[in-house]
This record gives sequence, C-alpha cells and structure tokens, in this order.
Amino acid sequence: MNATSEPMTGSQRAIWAVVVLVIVALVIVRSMIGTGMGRVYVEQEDMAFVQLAASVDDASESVSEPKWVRTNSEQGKTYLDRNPDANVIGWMEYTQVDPKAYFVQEAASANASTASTTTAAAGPGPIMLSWPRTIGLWVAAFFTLAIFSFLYRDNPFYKFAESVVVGVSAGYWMVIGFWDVIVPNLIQRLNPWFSQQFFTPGMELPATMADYWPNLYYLIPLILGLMLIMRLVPKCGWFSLWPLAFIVGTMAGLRMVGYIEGDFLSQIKASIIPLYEEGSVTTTPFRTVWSTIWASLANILIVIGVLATLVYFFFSIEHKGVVGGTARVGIWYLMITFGAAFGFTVMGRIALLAARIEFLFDDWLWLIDPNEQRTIVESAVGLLM
Amino acid sequence: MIKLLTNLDRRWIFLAMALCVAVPILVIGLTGKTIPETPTPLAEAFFNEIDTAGESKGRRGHVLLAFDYDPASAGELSPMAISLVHQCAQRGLRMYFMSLWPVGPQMIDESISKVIDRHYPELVYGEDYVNLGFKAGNEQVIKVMGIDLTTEFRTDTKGTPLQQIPMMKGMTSLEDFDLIAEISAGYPGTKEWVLYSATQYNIPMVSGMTGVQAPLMYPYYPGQLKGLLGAIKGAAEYESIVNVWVREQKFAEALVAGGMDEAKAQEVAAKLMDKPAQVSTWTESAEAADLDPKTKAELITIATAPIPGEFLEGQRRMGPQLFAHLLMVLLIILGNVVFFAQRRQGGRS
Amino acid sequence: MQVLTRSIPLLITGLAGLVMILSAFFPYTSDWGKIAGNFFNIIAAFAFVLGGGNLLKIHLKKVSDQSEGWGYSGVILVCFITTLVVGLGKLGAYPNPDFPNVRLSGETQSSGGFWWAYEYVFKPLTATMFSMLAFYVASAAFRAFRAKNFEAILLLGTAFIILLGRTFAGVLVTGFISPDGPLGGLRLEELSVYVMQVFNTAGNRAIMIGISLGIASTSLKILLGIDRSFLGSGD
Amino acid sequence: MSRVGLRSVLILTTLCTLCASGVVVAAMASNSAAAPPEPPTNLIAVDKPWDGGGVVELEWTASVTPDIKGYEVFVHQMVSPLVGELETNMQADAEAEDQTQEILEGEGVAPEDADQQARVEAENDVTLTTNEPEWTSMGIVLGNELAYTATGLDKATPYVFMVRTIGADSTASANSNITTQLIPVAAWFDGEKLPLFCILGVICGAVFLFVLLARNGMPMKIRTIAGLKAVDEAVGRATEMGRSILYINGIQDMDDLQTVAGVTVLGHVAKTAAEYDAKIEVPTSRSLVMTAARETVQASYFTAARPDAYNPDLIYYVTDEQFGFVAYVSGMMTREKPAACFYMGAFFAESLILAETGNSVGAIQIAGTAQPSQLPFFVAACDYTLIGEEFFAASAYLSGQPDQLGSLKGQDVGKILVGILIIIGVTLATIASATASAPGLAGLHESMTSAVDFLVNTILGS
Repeated sequence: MNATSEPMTGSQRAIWAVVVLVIVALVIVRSMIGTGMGRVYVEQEDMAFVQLAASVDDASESVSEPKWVRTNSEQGKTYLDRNPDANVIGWMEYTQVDPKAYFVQEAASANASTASTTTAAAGPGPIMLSWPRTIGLWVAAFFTLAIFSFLYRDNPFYKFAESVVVGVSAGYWMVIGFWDVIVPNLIQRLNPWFSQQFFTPGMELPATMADYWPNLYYLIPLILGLMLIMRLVPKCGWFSLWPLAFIVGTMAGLRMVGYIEGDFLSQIKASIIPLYEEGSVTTTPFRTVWSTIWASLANILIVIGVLATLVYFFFSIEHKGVVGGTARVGIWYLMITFGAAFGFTVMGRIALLAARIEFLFDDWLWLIDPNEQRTIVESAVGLLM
Repeated sequence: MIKLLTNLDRRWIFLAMALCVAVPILVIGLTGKTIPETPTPLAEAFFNEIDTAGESKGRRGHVLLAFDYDPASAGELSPMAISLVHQCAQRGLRMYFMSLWPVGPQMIDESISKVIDRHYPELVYGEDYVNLGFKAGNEQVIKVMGIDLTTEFRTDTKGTPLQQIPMMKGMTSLEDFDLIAEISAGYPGTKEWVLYSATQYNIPMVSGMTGVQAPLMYPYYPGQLKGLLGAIKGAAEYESIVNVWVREQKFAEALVAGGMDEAKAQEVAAKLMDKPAQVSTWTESAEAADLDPKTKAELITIATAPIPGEFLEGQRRMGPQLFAHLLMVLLIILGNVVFFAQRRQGGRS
Repeated sequence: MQVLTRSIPLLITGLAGLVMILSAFFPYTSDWGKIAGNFFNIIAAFAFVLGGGNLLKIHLKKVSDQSEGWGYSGVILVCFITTLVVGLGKLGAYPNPDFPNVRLSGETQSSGGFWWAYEYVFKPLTATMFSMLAFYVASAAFRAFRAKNFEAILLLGTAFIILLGRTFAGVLVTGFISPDGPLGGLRLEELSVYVMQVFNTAGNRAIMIGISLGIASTSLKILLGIDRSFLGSGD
Repeated sequence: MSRVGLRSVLILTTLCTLCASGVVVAAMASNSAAAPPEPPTNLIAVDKPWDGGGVVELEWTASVTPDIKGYEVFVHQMVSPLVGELETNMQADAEAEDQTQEILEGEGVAPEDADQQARVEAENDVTLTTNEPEWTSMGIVLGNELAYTATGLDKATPYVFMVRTIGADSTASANSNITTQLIPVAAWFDGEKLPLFCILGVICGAVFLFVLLARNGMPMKIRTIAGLKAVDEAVGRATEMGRSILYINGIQDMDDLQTVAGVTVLGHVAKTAAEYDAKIEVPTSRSLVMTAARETVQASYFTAARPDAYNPDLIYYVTDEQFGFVAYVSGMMTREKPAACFYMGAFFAESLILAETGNSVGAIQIAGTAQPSQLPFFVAACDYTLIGEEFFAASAYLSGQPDQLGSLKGQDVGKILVGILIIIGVTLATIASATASAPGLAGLHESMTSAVDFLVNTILGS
C-alpha cells in the first residue's frame, strides 16, 4: 500500500510512461493546430506626464504646487506647446486584453494590406504579444504540472516547485507587510515628511509640530517590533519575550470577551427554542400537521443534540449509566456533524481541482473558452474529442 | 477482484478523480450547458439581505466587502465574490473592499476587473467603490475598526488619504456600514467577523465561505449571520439567483427608458423573466403597444443575450462536482467492500 | 535577568489583556483598546519580517554547510531575495498617475514584477497545492473511511446524504418523492438541508460552547500568569 | 444614475443630500408635487444613558397631516474649527481645479494665472456656502413611529438634529425645530454589557476558584480520556523502530490557544522521548512557535535529566505559508518515515495531506485539535484523536498540574450553567408556544413570553 516507496511493476511503469507521453504529444499537437495555445496579449498605453511649473501669486504670496498632468490631456498639450522644454516623464503601461481583440486587429490589418498595396507601413497595432506574460503563463503551467507530479511520486520538479513556493511566499508576505502596514501605519506617523516624499505623496503632513508629537507614541510598536526581530540574534533572544507577551496578552483579553459574548451567550440564546412549533405550511389541515411535526422535531433534535454533546464534553463525571448513555447520543451527534463536515470539505476540494484544470484547459491549452476570450472556434477540439 | 482492489495503487484513484473532474469540464466547456440550480433558503436569504441593505436607513446601502481568501481557495470562492460584486454593482450599493489576508487585495482586484471594469464601467472609484486593501493583525484589525476606522486604514491601496475619498465621508467606524459581506477561506474569516463585529455591534452580516468552514458556521444562522453560502454549491445557487435578477433589472431598465413608469416596469420585467423565451411574442402584444421599436428590440436582445462566462463559473463547476461526488461515494463503498471481504477471509482462516 | 525575562513579560501580558477586557465594558477605555489593537497590528507586520529573517538564517546555514538538499535551500534563498527586492523596490510597477515623479507611489500588488511573481508563480503554486487535496481526499475515502461500528456508519451515511444531496444526483435519486407530500422532507436535497440545520447545528453548537469556555479559562490563566507556557517555561 | 433611479425616490433623495447642491435638487423635486405635509413638532434629543457613547435618542410629536409615509431624520455634525478649516481648504482646492479647467478651456488664460484666479473665486464660493447646516439623512422611520435612535455618532463632537415629514406622495415637509447641540458622550460603564460582565465574572470566578482549590491540594478527578495512553505507546514504538517522532504544533501562531495547548502536550511528549532516548523533530510554520517549542523541549530534556541530548536544530521554522509548510513537511515525511506523528494544535486544510502521508508511511498517528473542520479526517486517518475540548483536557491531564485540572473543573461549572439556562429557557419557550392558541391560558402565555423575552434579550443578548 505504500505508494511512494514501493517499486512499481513493469506494466504499471509502462502505463504511466504512456500517460506522460500522451500528455506531451497532445501539447505538441495542440500547439500546431488552429490558433495555437498559451499566449497573452496586451494593449500598450503611453503614460507621459508633463510638469506644470509652480506659480506664485504676488497678492497673497501663496505658491501653488507644481503639478503633473497627462501630456495627451488638453491642459498638458496646451502647456507643452507653450513650454517645449518642460519636464516630461512617463512610462508604458500594458493592459491585458482577450486574445480575440488581437485576432480582430490582425484580421483587420490583413484586410487592409490586401486591399491596398500601398499601406506597407501599417505598423504594429497597439495590441501585441506580451513576452513576459506569455512566458509567465508557461511557467505557471509548468509549476502546476510540477506540483501535480507529486501524485506520481516525489521528484526533483516537485521539490523545486516546493522550494520556490517557500521562498516566494515568505518574501511576498514581508513585502506586503512592509507596504500595507509598516509604511501607512508606522512610517507615515513617525516620519511623515520622508513618507510623503518617497512613498505616499498623497498624504497630508501634520500642520504643526504640536500635531506631530502624539505620533511619537508609535515608537512603542516600533521598538517592540524591533525587539521581536532581535530573536534572530542568538544572545538577544529574550528581547522578543516582551513583544510576545504583548501579543499573547492582547489576544487573550480580546478573545476572552469575544468568545463568551459571541459563542457562549449567543449560542445559548439560539438554543432557547420551543419544542413545539407550528409549521409554516398551512394550506390543508393534513399538511399543517406534517409541517408542525417536521418543525417541532427539528427543534427537539437540536435541543437534545446540544445537551447530549455537552455531556460528552463534561469531564468531571465518568461516562457510566445515564450519563454514559447521554454521552453516547452526544457522540452520535458528533459523528453526524463530522460526516456533514466531510461532505462539505470534499465538495470544496473538488471545486479547487476543477479551477486548476480549467486554468490548464482554458488559459494555457486554449481547449475550452467559457469566458469567450477567443471567440474563434478551435478545430483542435474536434481532434481531442 | 478483491485482491486487486486490496493492492490497488492509489495513483489509479488519483487518475479516476482527475478524469471525473477533467472530462465534465471539457464537455461543459465545449457545449456551454450547465446543470440547473434550485436555490435553497440560505442562498435566498443571502441575496435578500444584500438586496435590502441600507433600506432601513433609507439610503444607498454601504456594504463592507471583506475578501479574506487567497488563490488557494479561489476556485470555490471567486464565483461567490464575483456574483456578490455583480449584485452590489447592479443594485447601486457603495462597495468598500478590504482584506485581512495578505493576498486578499489581488482577489479584490480580480473581482473589480471582472465585474466592474467589464460590465459596470460607469461606476466611479472613490464614489461607488473603494479598495482599502490589506491590514495585518487578524481580529485585532476588526476590533480597532469597530472603534475607529481611520486608525487602521489611513489610505486606500492607491495611497490616497481616506479624508480625500468622497465615499469615506461620515464613515467613522464599523457601525456606519449597513451590511458586512464576508467571503472567507479560514482564519481570519467569518468567525472573527461574527464575533468581533456582527455580535458586538449588531451589524447585519452575510458570509460566503469554503466548504470546510460552512458546517461550522451553520449555528450562527439565522441569528448572527443573516445569510450563508457554503462551498461551490452555495456559489452556484447564489449565482443563478443573481443572474436571473440582473436580467429582470435590465428588462425593467429598458422598459423605464422606453417610457414605462417604474412600478409597472418592475411588474412587467418579473413577468418577462418568468418566460424569457416569449419576450418577442410579448413585444407584439397589446401591453407593449406603447413601446417604441428600439425598446422592443432591446428587450429581445436582453432576453436572448447569453450570460457572460464569468457569471456562470459556479454553475459550470457543478458538473465536475456531480461526477466527483459519485466517484467519492463509489470509493467509500468499494473501500468498505474490500475491508469486509478481507475481514471475513481473516475470520475464516 | 529573572525580572527581564519573567516579571516584565508577565506584567505586559496582564496589562495588555486587562486593557482589552476593560475596553469592552468601559467606554472611556475603548480608546486604549484601540491603541493596543493598533500596536498589535503593527507588531504583527514585524512578525512577517521575523519569519523572513528566520528563513534566511536557516537556509543560509544549510547552503554554507552544504548539508543535504542545500541546492533547494539555494532555490528558496534566490526566490526569497528576488521577491523581496522586486517587491520592496516595486520594480516594474507603475507609479501613481497623480504623482508620476514619485517612483514608489504606485500600488504594490497590481503591476510590475511583484504582480508577475504573484500571477505566474505564487498563484499557480498555492492553488495547485490546495487542489491536490481532491486527490488525497479520494484516496482517504478508499483507504480510511471504514464502517467498522455504528458511529462510523453514522459518519459515512451523513457524508453520503451531503455528497449526493448537494449535487444534481440528489434530484436524480429521490426525485420520485413528491416535494409537497408529507415525506417531501426525505428528498435528498431537503434531507441534506435538514441534516445541516439540525444535527450539524446542534453538534457544532455544543462544540462551540465548549471551546468558548476553554478559551475563556485559558485566557484567564494566561492573563493571571498561571499559564506561562508561551514564555517557554515548559510544564 | 439610471440603475439607481429605478429604485425608490427615497434613495435618490438620500443620495442627493450628500452634497449641498443635492438638497436643492431634492427640494425642487418635492416642490413639483402637491402641497407638502406639515413638519413634526417638539423634537427633543437626549443622549442615551448607560451606553458606550455615540447614541442619541430622538422623540417628536406627530405631524398634523394624516396619511404620511414616515419621517426622515437628519443630522448635522458641528465641526471643530480646525477640521472645518481643513475641509474648506480641500473644497477650495477641488473647486479651484475644476475652475482652472473651465478658464483654460473658455478664455485661454495662461494656466498658472487661471489656477490662481480660480482659487480666489473658489474660496469666495466656499465661504458663502458654509453657513447653512449641512443636513445628512440618517434614515426614514414609519409614520406611526415617533422616536428614533441615532447610532454610530462621534462621541466627542456636538450634533444637532432635525426631522421632516414625508407625505404619502413622497413629498418632504419643511424642517421641524432644530434640537439644541448635544454631544453623545459615553457613560463610564456600558449598561448593555452588564449581563455579559456578570457571566464572564461567574465563569472566570469558577475557574479561578477551582484553580485555587486545586493548588491547595484538593484532588481533581477527571474522566479517563481514551486517546491519551496511546502517546506513551507511540513514543515507545518509535524508540523500538529506531525512527524519529514528528510533532506538528499546528500552523497558527502563539496567539492561538490551541497552539499553546499543543506546546504543553509537546512538553510531555518531549519528556517521554528524552527518557526513551528517541529523536523528536518539530518543524513549525511560525517563528514564534519555534521559539516557544525550543524552550519547552529544552526544559523537558532538563526535567528528564538529559540536557546533553537536546538538539535545538531539530526544532525549526519552515515558512508561514500554509502550503509551503505542508509541502515541506509531507516531503520530509516520505523521505524520513517517522514512526509516530503527532498533530496537536490548530490545523486547516493541511490535516488531510499530513494524515494521509503519515498513513502511507505507516506511522502511528495521534491528533488533537479544536478545529472541528479537520476532525473528520483526523478521526478517520489517525489511531487516536482528541476531539475539541478533549484536547485541552488532555493537556491538563498530561501535565497533571493542579492549575490546568482546576480550570477544567471551572469550565465544567460553565457547562452546568449552559445546561440549566437551556433547560429553563426551552421549558418556558415551550409553554409559551403551546399555550399560544389555547383560549383559557392567555395570561400564562403572556407571562411566559415575557419571561423568555427577558431571558433571551436581556440576560443573554445585548
């Protein structure tokens, strides 16, 4: 039964080899049929900005901030015409588009070039193949298959993918923690001037120093945070006990109240229900009776279940006699609960697998097109089916 | 046979599972057909709660959309998230997106680009929706938000201070939201929101969640949670309700644009929605005599237009679900057959 | 040393917890709770740094020792550092269009190299890892779920009702029962709702109540300094 | 606006009141209809006593107009001078920008001049409009209600309120009297939380009392927990086989109490392992857990008089990322094949992979978690499982500490409380429900209903 260590029989090995070969062959065949597969297209936009010079008003002696406007806006164009050496900066921005937009553009330019022989300089359209993203897509497909390969057995591809996910995720979390928490909640408060200049230019600076002083309270979390990192230094490890104590303490205090209010009191409250309840369906007397039976039974079963399960979790008395019997009913309820959880969990897992297979079929292999990203019907589909 | 099953390599089970999922995906992807959905009361309650958000205060609902999940659970949850944004956008609610998960902002971006950018481009950032991004600290973030919103959230993801965002005006704490709609994949998630916001401040809350969490959250319904969507089935049910409703709204919009008064338009739209196939017949009827040809043509377009693929994701996924569930039942039965056969053999010898 | 490593941390724990509890009942102290919570969240972000630092330390050691599998440690380090550099430097990310001159002003996650790392590395890897569970659950179903006693039969029976009742299979299997008749509640799709709202609710409710008591008492012990295991005093 | 316009005019009205100009629009809309209804009178606002602040109770005398749809409540927050100035500046900036654009387009003035010119004009505009109170709608109440509770207000700034009648045809009346300025301050104690405070006190008191009793030597008997004997067996088997023990402390941080309980159990497992001289490996997914685990295991080795055998390198941090962690651990399990696996702590999706992989390498597996979603898999795939609270009880049992045993007893008191409350409540509710349609028992029904109401809404709810 030990699948990952037991040597395989020759026939099994052969079957798996065939499966792998079939997959590789299908990918090769697929890439040569129809519009191919696994490409990403982007639309390019030139984001250029011109800096409007600062202006000084003599009357009020106020200085308006120099500001940036798009060069292709009315204001920008007017200004650039007047001041050709104004400060201009910019970059190219790429937006992902459905491949069908590219196909349409290609078809249009093909028509144009056949229609008139003089339009040789039609030039590349604004929609084009994005190499970084196309490579990315293939990398993603490779990683997907590399992880799936673990199902066959542990192998270097899987280990590589595993290492990548460990490294990337640790880095990812640090980066997000820095930009989304430390910058706005700490640096902005402790050094608003620096933050405004380099990170968050949209923020407002404290109007006076008196407004700023209270921010220095935030030196406390900074120091505690740094003490936490001291854990990395072998001899200063004990420093981290202080922030740890703070973390554990606040969490314990918060949870004590939260759970008693939200889970203890509210759930007792929800269990106080009448054992006899009139049904909601009252069309005929017969149905009224049945509906009442179903509704009352539900309430009775809930109350019995809560009490019996609580008895199972009662640790002061040995489970014998009546208590033992009640505790047993409690276990039955627990088992039904676990069965329900099992059913729901299975359901969730399969949906996740379906999503991954959809990624492979849709984004990478271009076999199906549920989101109508490529309206042109694929001929290769017929071959596969 | 029993011997074969006893020594069955688990990779054959893996293969069976792969086929049970992959083949229905291909078939559904190629034919475009999905399995019909009948919504359960929980999904309807979820829908209604969002539909009436803000009505008790007589204002446009202010909904906090907390997307606490990551790509790992997106297969189950993104159909819910997309339908949720779809309903909010169509209903004209103000959407405040946020996340307690580091990759949550990516999930928010995805829903915004799939629903708002593509289908509701008229919505304005900062007036109709805002992305507050991620904050570390799990339930402590909720706790702080309950007391004061701006202590924790100083800027949106674009770095704009909240005071400069029009729709943040008057929003000081969690109590200013009319509804919390949470999409949750674990900790922190539905439970934390229920404990530290819905219970503590009596804010109405609905939640969509993974199959793993759903059974655990049932005790909160209908008290602390007003609506609950569990796993992909919940997503598919909710999605079908929203799709039907959106089409009805589109009918009503077209009718109002064509000069019908609102109450009448809603009524007619509901009628048309019952039998979308007969819309073209209806446009010839006496009731539609006052409508101009442009409106009629629009009604027929709405009735016949296919639902965009992104709004069918959940329902598409119910196909592989069906076959995989049958496989699971089969596997459990087979496993037990093997177990009991072995035990009987063991007993004899 | 005892003061620094025991007394002060215990004092901090007690005070921090007290502030959180008081702030729930005494409105004047709610701002203290807010500040403590806010500090907590900032420290939580530092914990990410600690995590990254630790990873760096462990794998640098592995690489320098050339211990077994150090190549993979190298991969981890390269990926970690690359992600860090790309993300902290916002390489390739577009600045905020309102402030085109401030290079680091744009959104972190929506463009550039960091987005690429998310979209084509982080997302497929984590999502696929999770989806592998569908295979494991199938294998576990075949090999682990045995109807060996009454309890197990209950568990499996419920699982069947949910698995069938929550898909179209339920409609196929018990479609013959009239939904309006007295036994309409026995249709699988109805039954699955009933199981969830009655048995599952009752069982989970009792578990919840028990857990809430457990959490309250453990919190109390931590705050009073009775339970110091988090400080590493062992048992 | 077309989508929104579909909805009731009420929402449109509310929307428009958000900006000053919107008020004008709304007024125009109402003017176009028939004569507006009379406004309500005698509007009084009172700060709610014994609350957490930010709540104001409003009362008024009904409008003389019959057949009205309801009353719309408006609030105006008086701003402190500093905030007011800031807001004014912001508005001025925004308007200046708009006007710069206008001037540029219309007159062809040089941008810098236009900007300045616009700024001056905008500032004038703003100073003209800020005198009016800016009414924001808080919502509409039905015509038969003459009171409203305004919530979510700022505790430190003064407010004024005003109510308008909404007629049957959705026309709004003139303004009612404006209330005097009121700051919705917080009381020193939130009265609604009193029952919660008391119940928390009872539970904590019971726990504290039993801990004290236990410390003073009172014996605390706890029912046998079947799964626990297996721990020593598992460690023993690992020693016999000469293979390692794997201990996973969940994937949550030290702020999760399951992790803390897991660390306690780890202390015992490590002590047993030290006595048997078995190797114990603890990969963690949180760096703080690693810290705590190291100190605990070190202490255990000391207790077992084997400090030399303690190897901190076997307790290490892998990654915070759930699947990065599980990928690492499952890979390690297939490579090293531990003889016993312990999963004690908070687990999520990884439980299945861990248990399945453990199963496939033939390890004895013992699990303990309070994470109900993962219990089915642990119950199915592990040799023993500590279900929910049993896990916490196990940590008490293993340590044999009076503190832990006492607190377990204290929790049992809490459970008795639950049982009593539920039984009383259900009895009352059943009597109330059963007597609902019985004609002779109206009095009983009434008193039962109010008793249930008191129990549910006052004692148990806030």
